[in-house]
Amino acid sequence: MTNGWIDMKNTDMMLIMGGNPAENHPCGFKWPIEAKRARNAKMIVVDPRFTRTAVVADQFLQIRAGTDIAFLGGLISYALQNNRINKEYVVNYTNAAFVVKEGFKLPEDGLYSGFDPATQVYNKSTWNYEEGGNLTGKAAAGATMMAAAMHAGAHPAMVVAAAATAAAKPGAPPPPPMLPPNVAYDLSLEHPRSVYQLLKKHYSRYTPEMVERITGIPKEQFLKAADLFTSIRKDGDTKKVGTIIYAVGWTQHTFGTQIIRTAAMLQLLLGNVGRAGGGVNALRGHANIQGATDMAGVFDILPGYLKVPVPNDKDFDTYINRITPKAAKPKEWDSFNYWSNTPRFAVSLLKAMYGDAASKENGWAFHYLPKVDRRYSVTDIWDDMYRGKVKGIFAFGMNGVAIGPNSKKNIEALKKADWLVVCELFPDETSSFWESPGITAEDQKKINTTVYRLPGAGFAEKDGTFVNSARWLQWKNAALPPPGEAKLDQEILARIFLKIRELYQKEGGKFPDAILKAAWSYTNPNNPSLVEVAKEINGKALADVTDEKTQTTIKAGQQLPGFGFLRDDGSTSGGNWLYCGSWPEAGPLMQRRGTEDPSGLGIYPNWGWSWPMNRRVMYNRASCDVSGKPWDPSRKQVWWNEAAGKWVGNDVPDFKPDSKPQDHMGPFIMNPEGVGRLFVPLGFVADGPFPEHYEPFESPIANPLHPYQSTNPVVKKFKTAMDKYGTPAEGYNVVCTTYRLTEHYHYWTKNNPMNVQLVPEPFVEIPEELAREKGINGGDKVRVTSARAEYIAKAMVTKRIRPMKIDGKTTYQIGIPIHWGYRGIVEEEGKTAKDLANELSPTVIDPNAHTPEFKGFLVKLEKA
Amino acid sequence: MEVSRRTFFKAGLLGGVGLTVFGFDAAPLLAQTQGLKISRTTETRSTCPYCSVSCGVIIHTIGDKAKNVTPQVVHVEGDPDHPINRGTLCPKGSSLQQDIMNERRLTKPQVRRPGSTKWEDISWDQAISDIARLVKKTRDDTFIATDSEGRTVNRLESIAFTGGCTDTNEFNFLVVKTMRSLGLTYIENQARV
Amino acid sequence: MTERRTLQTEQISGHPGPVPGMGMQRNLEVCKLIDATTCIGCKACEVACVEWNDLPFQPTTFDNTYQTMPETNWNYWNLIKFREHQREDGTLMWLMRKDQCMHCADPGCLAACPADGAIVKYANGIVDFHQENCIGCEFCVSGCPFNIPKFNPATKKVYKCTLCSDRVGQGLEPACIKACPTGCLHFGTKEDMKMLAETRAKQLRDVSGFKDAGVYDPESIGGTHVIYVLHDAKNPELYSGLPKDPSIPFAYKAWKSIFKPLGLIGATLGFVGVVFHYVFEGPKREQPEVPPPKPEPPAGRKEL
Amino acid sequence: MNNGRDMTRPDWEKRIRRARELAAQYPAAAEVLGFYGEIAAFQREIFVAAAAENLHADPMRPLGEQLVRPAALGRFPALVELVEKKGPAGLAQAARELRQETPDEWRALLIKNSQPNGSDLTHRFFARACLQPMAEYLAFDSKVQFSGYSGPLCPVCGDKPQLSVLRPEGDGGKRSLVCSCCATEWDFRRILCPNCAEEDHGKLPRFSAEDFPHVRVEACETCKRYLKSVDLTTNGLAVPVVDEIAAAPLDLWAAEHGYQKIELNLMGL
Repeated sequence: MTNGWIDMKNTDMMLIMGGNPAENHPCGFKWPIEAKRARNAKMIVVDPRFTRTAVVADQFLQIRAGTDIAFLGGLISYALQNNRINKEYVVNYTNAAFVVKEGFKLPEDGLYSGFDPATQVYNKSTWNYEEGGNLTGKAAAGATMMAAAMHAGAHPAMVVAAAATAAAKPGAPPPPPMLPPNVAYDLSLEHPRSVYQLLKKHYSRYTPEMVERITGIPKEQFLKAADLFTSIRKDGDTKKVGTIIYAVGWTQHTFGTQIIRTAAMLQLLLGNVGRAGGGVNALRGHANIQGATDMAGVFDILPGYLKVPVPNDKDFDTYINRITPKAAKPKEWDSFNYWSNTPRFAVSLLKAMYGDAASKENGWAFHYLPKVDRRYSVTDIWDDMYRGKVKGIFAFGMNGVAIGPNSKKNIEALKKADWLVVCELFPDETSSFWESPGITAEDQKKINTTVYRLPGAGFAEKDGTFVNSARWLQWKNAALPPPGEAKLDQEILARIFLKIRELYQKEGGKFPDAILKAAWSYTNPNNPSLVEVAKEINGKALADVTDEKTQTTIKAGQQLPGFGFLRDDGSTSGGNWLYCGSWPEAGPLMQRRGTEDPSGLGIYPNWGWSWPMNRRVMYNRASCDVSGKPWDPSRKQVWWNEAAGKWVGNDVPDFKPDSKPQDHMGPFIMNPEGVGRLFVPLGFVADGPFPEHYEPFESPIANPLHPYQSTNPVVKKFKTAMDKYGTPAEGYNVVCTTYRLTEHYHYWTKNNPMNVQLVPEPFVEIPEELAREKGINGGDKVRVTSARAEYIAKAMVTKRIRPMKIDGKTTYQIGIPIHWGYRGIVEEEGKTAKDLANELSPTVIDPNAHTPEFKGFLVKLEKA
Repeated sequence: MEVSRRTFFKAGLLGGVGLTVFGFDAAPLLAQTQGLKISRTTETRSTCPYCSVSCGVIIHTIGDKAKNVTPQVVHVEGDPDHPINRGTLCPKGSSLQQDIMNERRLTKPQVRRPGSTKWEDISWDQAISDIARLVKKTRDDTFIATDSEGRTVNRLESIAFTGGCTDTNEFNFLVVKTMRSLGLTYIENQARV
Repeated sequence: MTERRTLQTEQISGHPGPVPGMGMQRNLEVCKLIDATTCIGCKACEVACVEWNDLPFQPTTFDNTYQTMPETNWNYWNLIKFREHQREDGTLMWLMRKDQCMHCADPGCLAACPADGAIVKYANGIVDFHQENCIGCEFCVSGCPFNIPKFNPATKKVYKCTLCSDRVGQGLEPACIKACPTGCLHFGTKEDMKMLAETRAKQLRDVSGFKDAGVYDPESIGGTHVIYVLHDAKNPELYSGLPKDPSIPFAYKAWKSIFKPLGLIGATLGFVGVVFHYVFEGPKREQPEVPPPKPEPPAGRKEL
Repeated sequence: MNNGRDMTRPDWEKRIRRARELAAQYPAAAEVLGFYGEIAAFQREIFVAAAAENLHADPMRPLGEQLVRPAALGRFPALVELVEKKGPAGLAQAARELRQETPDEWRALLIKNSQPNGSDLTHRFFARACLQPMAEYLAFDSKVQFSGYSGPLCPVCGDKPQLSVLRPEGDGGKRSLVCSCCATEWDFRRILCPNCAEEDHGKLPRFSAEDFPHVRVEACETCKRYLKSVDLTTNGLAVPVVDEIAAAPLDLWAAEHGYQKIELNLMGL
């Protein structure tokens, strides 16, 4: 979230879409309800089903799963055409005024400029800004051409690129194009290639009629919702504020990242980002997946969202030059470009990982890190295991078989693996894959996978930090030891690692360096104290470090007070720059439990600690107008204090504290432009600078915008015999979506009698009309079939999902809660079919976030 | 009832000033005191492991650590101080005690051998030695130091690590440290999906 | 249960003589307010009820609904009922109503009950079953306009929500109230809850466009001590069959009238009960503990 | 939402009544509770007089310095007489001695003991019995805003807490502390020692006994101090200051186990 749970009480308008917080976050949902009760805030809920959240909505719209971009694009178009935007915000805090490179083409046919059909990737060189400074008032086409031509010869980015190419050895690919340092811009927003004009043109195709054809939302309903949501900017009002709240209903698509971008763009246009009661707020579904992402539990980043090294990074300097952005902005504006500090973050990380073995001489042990130049996402793991490439897998709390997608493929993959090590609390589907339904004793004898099932520790038994969706780090204490012989996860991991290290020490082996040199100076190496690890993550000074401006010195050995003290010369170490400041010398801030909220805005600055540097609302400079005054004086986040010459506030300013408003530094300090990106240049997203509606990979219709490029052109499907995809022509014509229930938690509470009592059995939610058509009554057993598998459960016949007219065709949607499998209380009593919902879901993933499309795939439905 | 002089003295000294100095009749109170069955409860601040709201909970355990008694969870209370949940819990949070004290919990390391049709108990030492040996063999068989273009890649694509949603930050850092050092590229987490 | 004795009894089922203590003291009536318009059906209240009352696990079966079971049960006293409703304008509502004993001012169960002391109504409005006196005739089941009392074939007794009379007797709010994460449940005096409910209903009418929003507190049975805020108070039946004008079967009314005068005679005998603590913050009254069957002098300590 | 505990007008009747009820329920504490009831009735008079005289505190000066006023001092002889008649032997003896003293000496006694840590425990009793209701009235009257305050000392008069209270908040019990001088109640978070700010849950044991289901000893292993808490989520009928006295055996148990109370209650327990 850019904002936080309690902050939702400050809003005037909520769009809840792709998430069902009443169902999945009941205690957090008290804050949207508080906004309704105390501020008369409005709530719009858009979902394929009438959900528990919809129950308290002011307006509910039923949408076809996977058509969110069409809906949000329609909202953008509505806001632009009806002047329901915050113009001052848009001009100054977004790249709306920036001029885009000649040759950039919008996807009228479904493709942006630069697509190579052979490789199915884009050449993104035209997805860039024009070089050239202030073009305001020179909007005539001729002038534009002139300006472009004038600068073409002396394009600094090209000069840099050319130099780099010359230096590189022959055969190496040319370095990627860079952002121009002096961006061309037109503050009148009239330049035909200004981001604003392109945006307007792009989304002008998303008419209410088109929205209706694609999403199934009747035009009148759409217009009512569009009017309501944008009403906060009616008649030039800049005081009111609206929030957008979403969850995996947006991420689990083959264009999930782009849905979220569309929402962010809408919020930028309305000027809602950075403000109390505003923002783009990912609910997230689990206790510490925010933390797991921050800490790089995923293949494509290192802790603190540093980019992973690629094979072309022949040494540390090459790597760091590649990943450190240079400011790219109008010359007259300022940009903090916080990522320019990347070298400090990266060197400190390597010092934390390898200690003394990381030195300037060996490029900070850069080559100890594996180089990553392709996708290694979770779906790829199972694919590569199925293909025999992945031989062994650790599953520490992730039930990969149940999570899918295409669970049967994952089971088949595990049969081919040499070994599987599961650390879990309860018997789970993954460790029991070899005894899953349909596998006989004879079959089991042919499965040669060795499976270790290790009893781990539950939440109450371990200390350490969780990060909630509001970026709050909260330390928790262990209340009791794990039961029986169960052990703490870190002890299990440490002992395995140290045993491996011992084997390499004794016997040698392939590239043992990193294994032998990994810093492991914990007091109890076999069971590292998480206190020590947390301090290691925060970082400490290895030599005395002095901040030039404040003349504060952190002595060697002391904990660092914040990431401003991280150095790129090896004098500091720190496992994650984002968490630097969470455990300074004074003690652990994430253990704080201060209950004060002086501003009344729900900031609670002394409760836990939120990254970055305890800022509770990100980009909060944008909560003020250009002169530094809050848009709404009654909801003041931060403001410019002229007398003190700095930014002050109820929250920690997410900004360069002494940057005067006149300097015009952009509030979006993590972008080299300093402003929010309505247009994403270069390759920061794989599928286009503006989000475009593409159909889900399995879709009942051809894309009404461009039937010949129906789905996302850069999605790659998997190609084993088990990766099957259905089409309407084959009879798969029902749209299926998956989700969770408030009474259950993932594949976990099926072990708790209370939760089992509340919802005992798997079911499928089916529209009444479809049920009638198929002769299905509520409670009947139904068979749901996708191209991958069959799923049997009881029918819940409901009015809450209605047939929809999609592009003129009646289309049905059904829904399946995911909570059951083949291990659990009712499963083991033989009361369910022991199917996994994710046996149905397809192996196809988002090109940016690599999240599978669990929502909106095609199935057939019949009475079983 | 006989009240020991020692008890009386100490009580007078430290807590029961009113008894001695003010002159109340101490005998009945001391008698009741001696009959008290005192239980010691520890309250531990924790965070609900389910969704991402991070409701604060206070776990009440009884059992005296000093006396080497394994604590038992007697109550899980919504943390009234927590600014987000303010003491409330959802139906999952309300039944957390069942999650902690659950007879279905795994309590012993087990192994299922190739071709076997059953789980066997195994000692921790044995399990860890076996796993380390498997990792080393797989790694040594498949480690890639340089790719086909001769670039240093130092990677291991044949072993994957998948982490869960209640793994702590600190554990996750240890995962990064150990698994990247082994060369793993397949490091993934519930966070992906 | 000793806690129950701290509540003053007002009516006793099948009781041949006067009701001890009746009328000696004006007790404040308690009330549970359920705002059905902010309920999200999360069932935290169901869990709290089961846990507080230590109700045994009940295996359930899927029944084409999100509802835990079709009706409340002898071991499941608090049930959120889910009902899908399509309005005339085509929009859908998913109506969630927390179902439990309504604690009627004029309780049909009590009127119907022939067993002395099996059902009592306390002066604060709580209607409570005393299973030790229950003869298992199930007349109460047919006397209830809300289908609440449920028979346990094993014990041959009838059970239902007690409004946590044990907790209320200890000055606490019912277990379900404290469990609600969205704050749609409130507990207090009938007067306060009525006011709160009306304020909310007005907000729904004025701001949220529910022109028929209102409070459910049916007069036909003298009101209830569980009241609802409904989006559509004109059609309570929409909320899983909440009766518009609930009534007690005539036969039971007639029966009851025989005993009524006796009850009034009882008013002259002295008995002082307890007002639960929740309303202590308001008017204060004297309240020594008195077990209902054993009369004691009124102690005469009515201060203020 | 307001974090500060709203000051409700002190309810002396409730305290007196509760003392009587608890005396019946806990015979061991009957003598102490009986005497407390007498003192509370006396205190009510001072509170009522302060209200009738429309007294106010000067917000710029410490409250503790403003307590010795005629409404209290004038009733000191009545207190002495009451204690002499109804008090336990030790206090009664002290009362007899005090009766011989002059009003100036009484004033001096009150002033000396109106500050924390007055040395003579018996004199301190007399001072607190006489000045507490004045402090309570002035604190109530001052309407000091302490919303959001969560420190260990009283936000109104700066004195130490004497007991803690758990009040319902959602499913849990929110803790507040009650001032030993002016009875102001303010929020104080759980699992935190009000004496030494220890936060390690392992060092903050809570001791309870079946005899007192709603009262427990909240101890700190670090500073060896404790307070008793009255849990209104377990018993909503409890009147914290009175129930705390009734659970005196827990104080004796705590004393025997080496814990010292942060501040004794009026009855010296």
